[in-house]
Amino acid sequence: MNGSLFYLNLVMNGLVQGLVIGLAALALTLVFAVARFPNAATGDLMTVGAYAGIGVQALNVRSVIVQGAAAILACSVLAIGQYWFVLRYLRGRGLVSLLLASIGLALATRGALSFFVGQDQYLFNTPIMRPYVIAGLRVQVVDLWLAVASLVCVTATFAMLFLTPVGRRMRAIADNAELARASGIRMQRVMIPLWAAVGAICGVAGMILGIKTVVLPEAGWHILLPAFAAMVLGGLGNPIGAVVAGILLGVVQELSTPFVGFTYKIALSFIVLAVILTVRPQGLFGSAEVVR
Amino acid sequence: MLSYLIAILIVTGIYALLTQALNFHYGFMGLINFGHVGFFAIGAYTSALLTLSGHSIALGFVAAIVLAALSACPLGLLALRLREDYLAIVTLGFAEIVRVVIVSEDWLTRGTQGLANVPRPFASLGASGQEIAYLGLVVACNVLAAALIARLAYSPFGRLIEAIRDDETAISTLGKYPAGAKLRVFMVGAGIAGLAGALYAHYITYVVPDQFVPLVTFYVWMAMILGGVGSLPGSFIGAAILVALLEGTRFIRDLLPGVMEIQMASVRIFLIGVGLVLFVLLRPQGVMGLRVRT
Amino acid sequence: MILNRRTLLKTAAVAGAMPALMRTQGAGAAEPFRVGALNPVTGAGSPYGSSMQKAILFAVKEINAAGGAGGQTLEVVAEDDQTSPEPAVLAAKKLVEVNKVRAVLGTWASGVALAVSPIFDAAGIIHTTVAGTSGLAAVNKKGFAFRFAGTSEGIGRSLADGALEEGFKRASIMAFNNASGREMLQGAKSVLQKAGREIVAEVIYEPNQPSYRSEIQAALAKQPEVLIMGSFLPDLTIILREVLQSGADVKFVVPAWAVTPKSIEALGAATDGVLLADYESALGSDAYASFKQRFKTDSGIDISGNHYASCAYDMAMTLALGMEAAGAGADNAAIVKAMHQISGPPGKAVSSFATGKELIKSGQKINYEGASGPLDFDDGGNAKPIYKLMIVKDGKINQHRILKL
Amino acid sequence: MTLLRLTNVEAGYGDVNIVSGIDLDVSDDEIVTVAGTNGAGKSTIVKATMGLTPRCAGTMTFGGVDLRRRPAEDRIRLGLGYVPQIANVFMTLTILENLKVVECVSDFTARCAEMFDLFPILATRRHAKASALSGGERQQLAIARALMPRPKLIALDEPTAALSPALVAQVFDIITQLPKMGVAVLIVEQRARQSLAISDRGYILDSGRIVMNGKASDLLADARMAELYLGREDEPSVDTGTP
Repeated sequence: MNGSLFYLNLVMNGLVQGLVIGLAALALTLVFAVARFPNAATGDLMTVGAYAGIGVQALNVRSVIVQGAAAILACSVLAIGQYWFVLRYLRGRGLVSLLLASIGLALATRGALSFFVGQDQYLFNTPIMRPYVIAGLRVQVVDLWLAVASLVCVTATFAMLFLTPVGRRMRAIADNAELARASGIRMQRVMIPLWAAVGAICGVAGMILGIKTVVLPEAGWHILLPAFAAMVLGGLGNPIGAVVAGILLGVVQELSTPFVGFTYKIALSFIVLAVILTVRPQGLFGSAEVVR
Repeated sequence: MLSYLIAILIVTGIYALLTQALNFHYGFMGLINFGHVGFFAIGAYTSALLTLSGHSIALGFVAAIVLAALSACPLGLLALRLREDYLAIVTLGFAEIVRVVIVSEDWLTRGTQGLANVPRPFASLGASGQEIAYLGLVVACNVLAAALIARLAYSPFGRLIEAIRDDETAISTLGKYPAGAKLRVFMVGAGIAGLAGALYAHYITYVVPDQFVPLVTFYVWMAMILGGVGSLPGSFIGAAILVALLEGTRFIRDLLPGVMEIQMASVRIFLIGVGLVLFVLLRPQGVMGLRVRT
Repeated sequence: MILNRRTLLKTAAVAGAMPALMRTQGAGAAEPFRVGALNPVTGAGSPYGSSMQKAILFAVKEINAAGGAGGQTLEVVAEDDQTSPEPAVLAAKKLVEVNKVRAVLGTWASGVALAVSPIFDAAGIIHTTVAGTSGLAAVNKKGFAFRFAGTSEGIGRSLADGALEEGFKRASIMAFNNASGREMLQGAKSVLQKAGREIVAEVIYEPNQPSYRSEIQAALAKQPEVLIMGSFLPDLTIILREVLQSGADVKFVVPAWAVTPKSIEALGAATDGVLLADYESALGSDAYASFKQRFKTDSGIDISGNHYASCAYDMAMTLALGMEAAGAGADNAAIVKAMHQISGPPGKAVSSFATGKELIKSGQKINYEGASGPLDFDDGGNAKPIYKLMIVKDGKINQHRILKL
Repeated sequence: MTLLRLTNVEAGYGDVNIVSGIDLDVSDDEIVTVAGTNGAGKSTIVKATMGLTPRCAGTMTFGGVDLRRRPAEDRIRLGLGYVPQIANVFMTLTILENLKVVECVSDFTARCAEMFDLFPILATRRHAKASALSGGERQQLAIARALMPRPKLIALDEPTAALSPALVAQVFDIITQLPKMGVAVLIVEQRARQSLAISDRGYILDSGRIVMNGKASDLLADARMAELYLGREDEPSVDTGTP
């Protein structure tokens, strides 16, 4: 493999990694925009999605679409439940209360899940397909599908945010929660669709993670830290920023591996984050306005 | 039984020290530090490495405090510029960077192999004497840290901190320097966490990067919330409740024939999560907390 | 009491916090021999830990059904070490101090084994582990520790030996970044270097990645014929899939614990030709087949691919046979000595506790051949490392050849 | 007829009361000014009326309905409109979206057209982000947004803060139009002199309490009042933007 092709393939790897991180960051940033806290339960929500897909597979339903639908459904129901029974009561209590409550929800979710599914790994029985080789660049079929799924997810999120009345309300709350209330926007009527959407994204992200890796109770938790980094880098609460930053971090991380090795690449997203925040405290795509 | 109790008390004491430090950061200053385990790890590794290369344990402890405090400096400088939500995640990242450096630099830290046989002090006192003496050391460290924090909190410096927390802009216009104060609080708290790390390394006698994961930070936050934000006695009570929660489930399981440890492990995680949620919901001021500050 | 005992046997979990109560209830019968099961139920070892714990409980059930060992029944106090030293140390202290166990079975991670070993050593408690770290020898001062698996370094050497036997010339090594993975890499490297083979790449990878493509790309950059993997189950599953999907033409030699029938089934025909290195008699032996079948019937768990479950079963069996051979009321030193005797030659090969007990009663020497291998501990308490190579063919794991390491 | 009535209201944040003992009412078709120095608690009165302060005690009725049983987001349904002092539009939404996002607007298209008639500058830039507007344009958008659901009363929190003198006149001009449209107005202003000049009645607030009230013309004529609270006529008022 010649030099430039080697790096091109690394970029490709980074794109795929970044898509997974970016989707998780999208779910994080949606919550952050509207409810103003980093939702640590996002990772475990993804795990639940992956297990829902596995559950459908166990019923001998081979269709990834059906599995994905089950994942979306399970995650949405769970996310709405978490909002309705816990997070709803914490409105206005500040970042730390909400962050801690979401950590609690994450642990409770994982505990309940692993109680029933155990600690053994599960696998999606997706057929192994050979890659397309385009000018030496290996493009894997499964990654193409994953990219399509991610793209659909991102597009649907944006369509919801920018084309629907509920999305407009979400953006209004994200922009100025007090004014939104004074404009008569009822929190509940926005929050339920919001958490449903967050659940749906987590469902898709969980399925993608599950198909690419293996399904274990801690799988989603491990994606949380890089997703946090992407969310911050993208400018908190900025959906486009989150996805772009996720992909960017993925690419930078993989491109760095010939120079820093495979261990430091994990820390790289945070190092990039620290460096960029030193220069731009509001993140790459964050606006300079100071909230609070 | 006694030795087990002492072991529990020692671990509680180490968590109490961490909780005090975090309480100093957050309860007194409002600094959202989600990278506590990073300082803890730096303290643990510093002391372990120094003593393993033949230096005295006392030197190891001092170096642990100093290095952990110094490591807080760049982070503190960055923290001054950032909004609290950014800070939470930047500190989370800091701890992860610390862990990865420890994993990677195996010429120094032996990486994932970990450092075994970290010396225990008081070896001459025999097995049980050693444990009791160690507990004494942990208690002494806690008392010293509490005294230091109380002294700082009730000094003019402490009142400045309170004022900063309540109104940052007002203080800057008064001509004091909240930046310097913030940095000092950050470093003192980090130093105390470093001390906790040293105590931990010399007690468990084995350190490995896997011990220094974000979950530890979350545990300390839990202990602080449980005990009460801003309350020094609360730090001890919170740490005690946390360890009781972590260890107590072992005994609950022993009393429940038919429940396997395999399920209990899940139940334990579940209970910790639910406990955290309930506390945030129902008693945000903690057991000892006076003021609601979340 | 009988009813009570039966319930206990059924669950094999005993109220350890109430040993005094148990004693009064058990008045008249001999006091049970308490054993700790300290396994990685959660954390990195979780794919193996829960089955290990269940295997220990299952073994104890069999032992007690055969009337116990050395005149005593066995009681298990199960704990989760969370694959982390701190909870492990606290659990170890509890087992020793509160539950008064005399043996602790089944630590897995090297870090955990190294952290708890000094506690057990000081208290004179028998400790059986599968941790592969070479550091164990230093903390095994009394000689009460047994290792029921090969050292990680030894597994690494067997992997490389497998690659050599198959005639591969150019190899890359990939290993999980933990103590075990690194020692496997060192072991493999030493064998390849000694044989003068080219190692075209060494890649140490971090766990819990959403993808290992760049790691794989680095390992495959100089077109090796074979990838030697110092891996565990989840990461190897992901890597296998990614390599197969990339269409790269490369063979694999992997530790047998990192592959399960389920993972082979999920990955499909592309796994054909993957080579697995394992203990000589672990798979295919009668002991293994019998244990696998009985355990499946009893607990519904398929231990294929979880070599450590077999090890855990053997730990309880070896301990019990040792107790039986040492006789009633023997102290731990005598039991340890007997454990060495009953697990190695000379003696009549046995694979079940009941048979072994009968033979010991009739005064014969026995040699326990375990579900995990022949055992045959050396003086340091390490199981004898004899390895063999297996190959995946048509979705099945088949015997291939014995490695003469 | 009295539309809004506050009786013995106290409100604040945490343990601190910003205002207390407030008695205030606004009738149909009336412009009422609450004036006072910076930090007197003017904004808090408006926020309490809108249900946006963390703590609030006392009696508040609007059109005979007890306001305190209604959460902030429901008060718009009673006919209460609100223009905050700062951050009074959704900056990241377009002008059209700012109007669209308001709840309980019957016949959006017609109402929107009316607003664009009233504020022609907004019509030309309807697809621009609100952040692209100038201060004066933004104030117009804020008022238009508050008017969308045909409120019976709108409360304006310092509508002319940080505006140039020319724009101040323009905004006051718009405000004087409102009673003709059937909208009562409650203005909180630091530019008390100008604000009182277009008002029917006024309240003077000092350190969280009402110290004076009466007809706007009487207040303006009161010499003591002028010296203490209204400032010299030619003095430009300075506003730091804090409540």
